[in-house]
Amino acid sequence: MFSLPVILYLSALLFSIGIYGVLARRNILVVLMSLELMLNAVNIALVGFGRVHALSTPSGEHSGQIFTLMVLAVAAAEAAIGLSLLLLIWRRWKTIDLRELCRLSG
Amino acid sequence: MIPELESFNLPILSLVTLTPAFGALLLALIDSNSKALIRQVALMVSFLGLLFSLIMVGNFDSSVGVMQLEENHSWIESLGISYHLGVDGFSILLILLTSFTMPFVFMSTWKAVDHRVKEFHIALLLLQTGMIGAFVALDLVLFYLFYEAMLVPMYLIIGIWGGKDRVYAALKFFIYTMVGSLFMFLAILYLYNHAGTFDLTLLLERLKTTHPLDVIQQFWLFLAFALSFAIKVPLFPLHTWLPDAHVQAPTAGSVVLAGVLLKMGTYGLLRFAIPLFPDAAMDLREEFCWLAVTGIIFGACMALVQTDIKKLIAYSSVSHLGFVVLACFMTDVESLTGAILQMVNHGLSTGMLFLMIGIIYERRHTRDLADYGGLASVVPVYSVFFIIAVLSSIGLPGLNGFVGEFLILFGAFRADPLWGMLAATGVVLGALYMLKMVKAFLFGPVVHEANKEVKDLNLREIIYLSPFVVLMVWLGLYPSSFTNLVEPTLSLYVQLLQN
Amino acid sequence: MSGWLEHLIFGILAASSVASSFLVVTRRNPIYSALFLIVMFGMVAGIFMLLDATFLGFMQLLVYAGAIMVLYLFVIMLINPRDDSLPEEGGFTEKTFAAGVALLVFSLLTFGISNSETVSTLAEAGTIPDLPEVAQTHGAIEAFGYELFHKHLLVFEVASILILVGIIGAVHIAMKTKPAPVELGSNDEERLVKDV
Amino acid sequence: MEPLSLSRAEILAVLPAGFLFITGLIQLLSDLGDTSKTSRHEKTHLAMIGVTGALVAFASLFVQGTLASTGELYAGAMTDDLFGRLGAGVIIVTSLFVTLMSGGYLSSSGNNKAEFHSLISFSAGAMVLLCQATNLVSIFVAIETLSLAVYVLAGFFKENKSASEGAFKYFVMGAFSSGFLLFGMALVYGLSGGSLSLSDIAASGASSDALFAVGVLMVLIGFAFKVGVVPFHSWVPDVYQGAPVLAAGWMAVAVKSASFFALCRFLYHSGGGAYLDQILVALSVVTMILGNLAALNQQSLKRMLAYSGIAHSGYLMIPVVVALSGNDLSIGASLPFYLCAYAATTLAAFGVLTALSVSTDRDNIGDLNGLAKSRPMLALGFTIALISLAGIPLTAGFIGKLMIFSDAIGAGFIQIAIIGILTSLVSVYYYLRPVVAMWFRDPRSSFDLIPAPWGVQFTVGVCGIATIIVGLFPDWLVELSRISVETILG
Amino acid sequence: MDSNLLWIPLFPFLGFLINGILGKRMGNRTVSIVASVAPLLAFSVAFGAWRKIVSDTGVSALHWDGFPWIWLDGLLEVPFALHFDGLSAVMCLVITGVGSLIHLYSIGYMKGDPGYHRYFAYLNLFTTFMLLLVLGDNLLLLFIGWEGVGLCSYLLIGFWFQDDANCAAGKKAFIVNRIGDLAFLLGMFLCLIHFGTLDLAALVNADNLNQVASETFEGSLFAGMGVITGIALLLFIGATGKSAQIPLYVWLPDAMAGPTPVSALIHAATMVTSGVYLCCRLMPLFQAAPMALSIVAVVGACTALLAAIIAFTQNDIKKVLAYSTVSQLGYMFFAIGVGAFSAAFFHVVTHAFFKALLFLGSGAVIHAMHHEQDMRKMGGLRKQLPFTHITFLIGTLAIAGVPPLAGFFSKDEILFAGYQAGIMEGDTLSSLFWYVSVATAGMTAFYMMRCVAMTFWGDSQVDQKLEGKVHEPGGWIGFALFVLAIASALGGFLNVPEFLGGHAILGHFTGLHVSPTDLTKDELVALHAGEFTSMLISLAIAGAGLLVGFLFYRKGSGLPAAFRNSPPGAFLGKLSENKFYVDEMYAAVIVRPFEAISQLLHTLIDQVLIDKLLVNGSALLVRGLGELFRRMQTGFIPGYLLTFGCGALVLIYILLNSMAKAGAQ
Repeated sequence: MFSLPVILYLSALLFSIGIYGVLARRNILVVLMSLELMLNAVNIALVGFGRVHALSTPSGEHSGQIFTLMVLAVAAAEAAIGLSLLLLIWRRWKTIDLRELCRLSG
Repeated sequence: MIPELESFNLPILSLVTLTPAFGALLLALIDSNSKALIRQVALMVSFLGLLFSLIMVGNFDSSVGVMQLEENHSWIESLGISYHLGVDGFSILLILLTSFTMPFVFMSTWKAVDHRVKEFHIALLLLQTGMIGAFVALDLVLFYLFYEAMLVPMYLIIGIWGGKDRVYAALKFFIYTMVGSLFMFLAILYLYNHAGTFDLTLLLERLKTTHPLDVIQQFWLFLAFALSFAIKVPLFPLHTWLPDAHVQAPTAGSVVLAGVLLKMGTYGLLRFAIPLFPDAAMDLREEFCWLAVTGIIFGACMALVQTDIKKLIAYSSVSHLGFVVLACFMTDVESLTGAILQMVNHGLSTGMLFLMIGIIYERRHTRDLADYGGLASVVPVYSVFFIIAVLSSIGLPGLNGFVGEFLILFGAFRADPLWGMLAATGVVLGALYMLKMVKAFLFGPVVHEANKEVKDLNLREIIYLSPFVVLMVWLGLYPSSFTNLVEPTLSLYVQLLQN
Repeated sequence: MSGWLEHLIFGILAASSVASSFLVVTRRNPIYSALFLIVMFGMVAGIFMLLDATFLGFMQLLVYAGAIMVLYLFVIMLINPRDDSLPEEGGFTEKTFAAGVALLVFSLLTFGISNSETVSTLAEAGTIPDLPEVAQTHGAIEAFGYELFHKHLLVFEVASILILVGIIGAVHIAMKTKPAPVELGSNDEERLVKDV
Repeated sequence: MEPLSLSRAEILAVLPAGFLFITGLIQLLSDLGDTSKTSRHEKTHLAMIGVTGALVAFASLFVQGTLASTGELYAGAMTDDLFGRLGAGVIIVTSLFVTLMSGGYLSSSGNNKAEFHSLISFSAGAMVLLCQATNLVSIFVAIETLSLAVYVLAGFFKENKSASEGAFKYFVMGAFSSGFLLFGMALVYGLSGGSLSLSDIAASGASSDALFAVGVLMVLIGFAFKVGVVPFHSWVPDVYQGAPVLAAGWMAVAVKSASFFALCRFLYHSGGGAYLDQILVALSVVTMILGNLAALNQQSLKRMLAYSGIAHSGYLMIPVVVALSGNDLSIGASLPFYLCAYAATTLAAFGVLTALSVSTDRDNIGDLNGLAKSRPMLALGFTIALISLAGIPLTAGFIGKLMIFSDAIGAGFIQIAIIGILTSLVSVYYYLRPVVAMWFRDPRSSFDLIPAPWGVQFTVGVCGIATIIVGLFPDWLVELSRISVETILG
Repeated sequence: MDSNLLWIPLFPFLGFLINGILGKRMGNRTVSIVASVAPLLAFSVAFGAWRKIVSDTGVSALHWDGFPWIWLDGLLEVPFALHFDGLSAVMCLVITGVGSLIHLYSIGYMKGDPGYHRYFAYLNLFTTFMLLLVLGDNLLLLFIGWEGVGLCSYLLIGFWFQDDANCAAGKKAFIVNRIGDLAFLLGMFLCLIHFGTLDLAALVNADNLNQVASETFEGSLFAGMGVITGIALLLFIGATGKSAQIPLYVWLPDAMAGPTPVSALIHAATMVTSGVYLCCRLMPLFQAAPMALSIVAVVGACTALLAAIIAFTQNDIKKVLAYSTVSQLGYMFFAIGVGAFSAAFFHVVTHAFFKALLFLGSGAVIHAMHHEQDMRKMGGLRKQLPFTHITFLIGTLAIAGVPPLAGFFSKDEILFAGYQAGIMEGDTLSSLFWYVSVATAGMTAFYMMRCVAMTFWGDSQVDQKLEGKVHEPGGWIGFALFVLAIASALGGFLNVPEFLGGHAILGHFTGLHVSPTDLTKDELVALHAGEFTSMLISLAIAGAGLLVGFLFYRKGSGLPAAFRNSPPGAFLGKLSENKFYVDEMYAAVIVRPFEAISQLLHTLIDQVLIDKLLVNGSALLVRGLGELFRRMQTGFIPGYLLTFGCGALVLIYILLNSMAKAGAQ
């Protein structure tokens, strides 16, 4: 059970759940969380792969983990920007409904 | 009397081509408020262009048919594009026609164009460079470049200084022309990838020897080239942009359009489409000839029912250029000579007609035939010139139009009597619609009050119209001085086709 | 640490992460979503540790659960959407569509994973192989740091810029200014004139 | 444990990006103490710093001296080759012009803040790195850095409702696509023997693995989103329209260039493109068609340029696919060339939009009416830009199209060339609409034209002239592109 | 090589240039001097040339090599060269002679017209072209003149262009002529293809003709037809246009809209006979095409009859003369058709004299009547216009064929030729047409008598207002009438047939006369007997015509009315009065349908189908698609995301699919 394919399936499943969340939800907050979900899913795959390749990897045994660390950093920065944009939207539009942001079209 | 070029090593073709462009640059530096100066400079530049092209003719050896006065420099080496110019029998008369027309076009706009004078003259000069460049270019990309470069100034001329629906007409003109030329562009690129060069002379040789094209390739490539040129001509049924463009264009635009620009199509057929893909051209000959014949008759029928003078003449162009296309697909020297003469003739007669309509439009601001009538008694001198132009247009023997039409009809008749006969009906129809127009325009009682006050030609107008008349008579009575320049090249060309 | 216990722990972690992430995307109230997300992050951290990424597991907890989720919660508090002001969620069709896409993505990925020769080669052992003695420091902070600064120095430095950009951006955007008196960018309502 | 040491080449290679980052920092710091809100024109120093920094960065591109690739630096995180330097050059020059324009532009809208300048500088640095990056992590981090900066730039005028909407759209979709990009990278990493470096990935011979191909495809999707390839294009028009003009220009030119450079390197190096040519052809065709057609009926200039940018991404996909499938190394040279030409042209176009936006917040085509009368030089510059975009001769755009279509035909993709030609015909129509408005129509709108800031005028002028010059004498640039492509392919 | 020949057309051309360019400033007097001197000078040069070929025994023709015109070495060589032989000499003299008289006449006639100088410029130009027509040494040069005279005719018919009807008439003339010219052109092409030249001498060269004679057309339509027949027919169609034969005669009556001297010169004496000239010029070619000749005869005879019938009921004096001209031209073609080229040409000359006289006479009447042309408003004018009356009467008698006036000889010769071809040789068809021509001769006498009677005799119907103002024109008008009257009276003696003791000078001089050689004495006697019979018949019929005409239209005769009241008379009268509705038929069958079809094509094919549907339609389609794509950009983020997701899905699917396929293989 605890093997690479399973880890990958798990990662894919979490990724898909994240996609579902992004696509299905109207609440911007939840959409942002779903995006975090997607990133986390990838992290699992990365760490899993890194673990499998720990001895053979030419880029260093921790390459997968370091990649993950960078994803963490990106996720943090992204969350900061995303949430500040959310605040901005809230101030300007008084809504957190994704669907109401549709003035620009055509 | 003519300076020997060898001793000067003068790049005469570049001079002929680029003089107007430099003139345009010069104009750009002049203050746009000094209109008179702008007009004078433009006129001088165009006369300079005429002078250069006369020198070019003087140095042209009419005893051989090969490319002459060639200039060949590599330009964009990495893409295999060269600056290759040359002149032979196909192009020399057309270059001359262009250089000849432009000064008088400039003279004609003296009064007609009064806003944005500077831009107007710059556009015209650039247009001149584009046209001559297209006639002298021997590199396919260079040709395409000039071919397209003409489009922009013409587009601006129609769009800015045109009539009421100018935007629609200009856009239609532009897009329509682009349709064809883009396909030609693809074909050019295909040829390059096939034979490894853009140079026409090299291409002709390689396609014959080392890099032959198969039937299907030839077919599609020819169609791509021919489509582009057929639109430019314009060949029925691709002609509908022309009436709109003509009607909306200002006088100078119409003159250049009818006088020179349309010839680009037939010139392209003769210079590129047919010699590059002779087999495909011969395979499709019947179809194109039928289209040309249809165009002759259809154009004439359309001209018959027009009430707008410019539209009428535009349709007459469709009809007249049908003759040229018909001749382009013949393989004998007679019809090809006719084709080239007819290009020049059409340039002169239709150019002059448009000039004259411009003159009357300046005075009356209408082009509707119903607004005229009886002008002959008000403006007799004008009427005389107008009738001469009309007569030239309907091919009265003794004037220029006849010589070309005769040669073309003869060639077509020899190739297939039915084509000859049908095309010849175009001559009758030509008389029909032209005289109908003359009757409604010049004759009859003066119905409208406004027409009674119309002023006759002034000296300037007479001066710029007279050279046209002189050339019409010259070409009509002594065409040998022109056909001599053309014939050797055509003989070579015919040999090439027949092999 | 191998054998059945590993499998069991992984199974529990995996199942609860899936469950909590499913709850994240389905809860109507974002507060619950956020809480379940924290749970999910914890589970993922556990998986990391199971995979010998000890340091990373702690980082996961610190950064995600500690920093990011706090940020989320702050924002939720700030906005404080009451139940009735929460956006109305999409109907069945929308959800079905989204679920369809997600499912299809999942099945395609699953198909790819199960058909991948490389994956099957890597998984031949049936489980994650143990690390040999020499690599016992794997995942430890020292080795991790050494590699980070020797092999991924550039990336590390760029990441600092990334964070800086994030800070500048967040500050600029979130900083409160007086709303402009005139509403800019109203051009899209003014498509009155048709040209050409 | 051996100590950390950097080679000379490593230091030289990172100089351009480094200077840009430092520039951004200096701009930030220089503005720290300045709290005055009234002074509109006092902050010219920001732009000056930016320009200086960009110039220094540009100069540092040449210190390497050799045209050959230096091989991998920073343990394979980046390389310093002509291809990367060409991309860096485009980006730095673009940043130079954007900075030049931004001073006056921002002052006129009362938003002249250091953040804008420094975000431009930071993102430029990230883009330069992106062009040079040769491993997955550095690509990822660079791309995310520039994305985050651009998200903020897109919503920089936060008082503006549209801007916030655009920025948020961009952000959500960007993050979504980042997920795909990242997942793809994870797969590529995992399936190529645990290597992050592109060259190792290529050497691992994993390209026949289906999942690996899926990984490459997902990375491609991530890039496709950045450059606005259909069907990942939806954000482009909305974001361009909402964003400040300069930010839109920055996205249109720099982000696209950097992404294409990186995409090329990724596809060529990772060897993952083997099964992608069909997909790339499909993407290219769909993009050309939809981009051009949707641009037809736009009223907003920004939207029109956005769709035109989408269409151009479609054209740019042609050399990508051609180079992937062809064996001829010279093929594919059209990509850097086209990007350079596109950059000059688009900068000129956005420069004109900037000049307009100084006077009005409207950007309808009708607002250009009579511009040729009131601002002939501006109109001329815009016209040149538009006809270059349309691919009409004597402009850089023409040579670019010539190279692209010639390459396509040479590689046997005649159908794609025909579709490209047809769609560029369509494009002529909408490119001419502003020309019509500027030259053929009489001024109608009532707003007063404020003279454009000199930086904008300068940019429009230089880019317009460059467009023509490159159109007339493209030889050097063609050669440069060819050599640069050979450095990554060879 | 005789470059003097060039001066023949050049003098009038100079006159044209001077009058055309400077005329307005020179004053009418100078204009008239220049205009009249030009043809007179041409006449004198032509006369000199004529003297040369008459006196110098070795020289039968003069030639001016000119310069290359349409000249492609070895392929198509058409020089601009003039040729002066007997035929052209006579034509030249007639043109310049009669032309000069008409110029002089016009001085009086056109006095005070605002377009005075224009008129004379046109007239000079016409003379130029007409001379070029007869002097040209090849068909193409002839064609210049051919179309040139058409142009002048067009300009002169529409001379008073303020009136729409005049312009319409001019236009009609030009167009109808163009139709004929089309055939002419095609004929030339055939010549070029089969003879390789357009040189007139080469075309009638016996060797060449023999060579071409065997060639026939290929293809379905005219398969088997001889090439020469084709050429002859096409050229003849050209001639029907210019010389107003069925079916292209309709323009000539309308052409009377021009000033009367123009009608005299162009539409009676010279231009309209150029078709006959062409046939005479190419006599051997036509002779080599008997089938063509019989068609010529049929057309000629029919035209003669038809025009004569129409002339019966015309009330406009010029229209009567116009139909008479058509009829006489028909005669000439009839003569050609039966092979009597000499007779035809002779009739050309005499007809030039008396028809010019008649027109000028009618012009004098019209001038005196202040441009009243309706004969019903005349009558009894012999008192006021005695001189005109006398000259007109001479013309009438001449055309009716009263000996020894000019018409008698020429007409008699034609009738005899018909008689010979029909009755004497027993050819039914030819006999039939001979009867027709004889009947026409009688009708000619009749309607001319009617014309004289209505105009000059009987009671005056002149408008009261004009009463007393009508007076004899003097000066140049009188002079021209006088000279032409003498010519009409004596012109016949140019070609007195041999059996009357003459020598057929004209026929021999022009080389058209076919003298019956190697005839036995008996045959000669029979021939002369036949000729005598024919002459008697023609005399009788002319006398009868005159007599009946006199009876009908003498003072107080009720016969016309009685005739018109009888049913057949009413029917025929109406038919004749309406010119057999030919114009209406043409309008209904050709002109109007053509215009309607053009209009239809314009709206339906050109505007709707091609322009709207195909051109703008495709543009609209593209824009519609663009609009669709634009609308797809809804602005909803979930929509965008969904697009993104679906796009990714599809791509991944395609990839996996293609890889699975590749793997399976």
